Amino acid sequence: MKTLLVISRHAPARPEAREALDVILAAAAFGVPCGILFMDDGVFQLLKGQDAAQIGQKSLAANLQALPLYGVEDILVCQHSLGERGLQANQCLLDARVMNNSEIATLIEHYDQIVTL
Amino acid sequence: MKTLLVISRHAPARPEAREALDVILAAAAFGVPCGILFMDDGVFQLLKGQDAAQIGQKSLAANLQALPLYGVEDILVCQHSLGERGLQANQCLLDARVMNNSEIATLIEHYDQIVTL
Amino acid sequence: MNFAIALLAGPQDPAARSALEFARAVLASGHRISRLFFYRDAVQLASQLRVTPQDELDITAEWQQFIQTNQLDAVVCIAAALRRGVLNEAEAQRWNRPVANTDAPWELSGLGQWIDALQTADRAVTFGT
Amino acid sequence: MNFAIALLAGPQDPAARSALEFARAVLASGHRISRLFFYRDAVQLASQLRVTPQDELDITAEWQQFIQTNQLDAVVCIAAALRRGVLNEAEAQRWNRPVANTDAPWELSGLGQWIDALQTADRAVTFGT
Amino acid sequence: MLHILRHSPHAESRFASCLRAINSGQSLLLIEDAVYGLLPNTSTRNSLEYLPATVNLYALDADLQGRGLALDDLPPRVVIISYPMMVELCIEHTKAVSW
Amino acid sequence: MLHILRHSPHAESRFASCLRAINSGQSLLLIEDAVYGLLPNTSTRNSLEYLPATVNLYALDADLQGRGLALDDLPPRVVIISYPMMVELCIEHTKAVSW
Repeated sequence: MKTLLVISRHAPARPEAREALDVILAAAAFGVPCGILFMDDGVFQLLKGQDAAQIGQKSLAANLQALPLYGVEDILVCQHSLGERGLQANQCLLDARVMNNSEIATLIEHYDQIVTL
Repeated sequence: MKTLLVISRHAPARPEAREALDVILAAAAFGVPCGILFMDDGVFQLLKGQDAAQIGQKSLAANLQALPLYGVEDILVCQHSLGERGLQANQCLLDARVMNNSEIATLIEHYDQIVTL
Repeated sequence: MNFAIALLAGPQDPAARSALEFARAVLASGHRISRLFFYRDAVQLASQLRVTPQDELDITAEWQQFIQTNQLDAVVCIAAALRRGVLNEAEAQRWNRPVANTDAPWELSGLGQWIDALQTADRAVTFGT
Repeated sequence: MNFAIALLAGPQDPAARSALEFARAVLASGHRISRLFFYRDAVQLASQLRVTPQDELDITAEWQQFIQTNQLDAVVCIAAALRRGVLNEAEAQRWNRPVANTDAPWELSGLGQWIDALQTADRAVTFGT
Repeated sequence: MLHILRHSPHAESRFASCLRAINSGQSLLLIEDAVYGLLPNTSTRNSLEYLPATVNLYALDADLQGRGLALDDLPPRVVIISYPMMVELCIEHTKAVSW
Repeated sequence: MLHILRHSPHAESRFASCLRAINSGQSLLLIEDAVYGLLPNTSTRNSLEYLPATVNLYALDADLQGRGLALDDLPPRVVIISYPMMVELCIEHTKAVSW
């Protein structure tokens, strides 16, 4: 099977964030070996202490926590994006592995298909 | 009547650019004293030599040229936005007046209402 | 005071809820809303066909109920609506489309309604730019 | 070669035309399109109710004609379509909506159709991200 | 006058454009994703803190909490407000511009 | 592998994100508003010109002309292509990522 990397680039309150998780969970459910990279404003999805009900939304936490359960192997976060936003890995939900720019370039080489969402 | 400033911020191929012009032309048609400020990617609307048919679009030029005919008094362009994009006022369609940051701040004070589109 | 409130972003954008919460607070504070104007992707709020998953906030229903309960003037820009396939009975007939997908309390009308609201309201606020 | 082409941006986005020109060039070059997949705002392309001003390119009509002429598999993500009010007859009945606004050649189906296309095509290209 | 900013400072150029257009004595309200501009140790937080002291800075409570921003870690000059207080702000100022 | 970039370098952070993720030996195709990144005397043009020499740089002809970019004022390393050539590029490269 072809491996699939989803790059999730949008802040959690935006519909794009939820749709990116829908795609990777669908891929995982079909048995596709896949990974997710949180990049740009996508890293905000991992911020602890979000109270989505305050903004009339359903929390993304359940979908995020489903990633390892569905067998999503690589859960990754962009170091540069974290740094730009003043964030550190220990502020993140999930045990996301921090990737620097050259690791990300290698990661993109390694996966068969990449979809940015 | 209350004066209205439209700030047009989007590149010409985006639907937002056309909709911003629709708003200011409607306001002008109703006799509202109004002005338009091209800012951020909106300054690309003024670039000469665009061949919109190449990308399957109708040219914005007719709508832009209608601005003075409809009595739009202030046709303005942001100096900072031009500079960031390597552009100069003489590359612009229309005879847009170039405004620096402090002039823009004053302009926004001066108009009764401001809509960014 | 009279407020004119415009919404430009679509139903799924966080702005659709910000604008609703603000509009509710305007009325709760004893002020009035002279007009709501829906432009750009916000015209999709007027579609009767949107289906929201049961465990999520149905923002279309919330807006519609708010408009009806408070008998507000809710104008949907007709040009933006035509481009996005939001038609009432009259427009569906005019453009020879098989069905319509919007109706009262939403009213299709021109940009002039927004210009007019900007002129006559004491305060104008735009969401979802 | 077999191409899977996905479009994510709405009908008014420049990407809707880029994707169409690319798809035309794929066929003109003697290659095949195994599936077109429409996600996010691109599901609006399947609406029968969109009205484009006469002096502009009717991108909905262009896509529909392209799909029909070449008998392509054009899948619209059903979850994205429901959220945006694009329903066929079956979905309109299921969700108790008064009318439907899409039909053949557009087929409503799940995200699995995209996952499947990504697996089986020789090349996959996405527009309008 | 009141400036309302809703977009992430990272995803959108309008965050910076708005800051350039603010005069002293005006007000700036951060809503929706613009509240991310208040995260500590960022260039956007610095640019907000370094606005002239006469600029009043506000942020919407629900949007801060909805996005997980720690309320005890905001610059002291930021006033946290509710929707009813946003209505009051719009009345106090004769006009509002949304970026 | 082929990177496809469609957003204005000014309106969107993904222009910069894409450039950070490109390895030597890969290709970059600019379409839609991303062609604005080629305007002379800009920081984005510099960052494109300073990509490793082994990175192949392409731009779509229709999008350049549609947006008024002067074809005789592009960096020499940029190859101007048509849609059929874009199809060929997608075949030459085993995968494409759209930013």
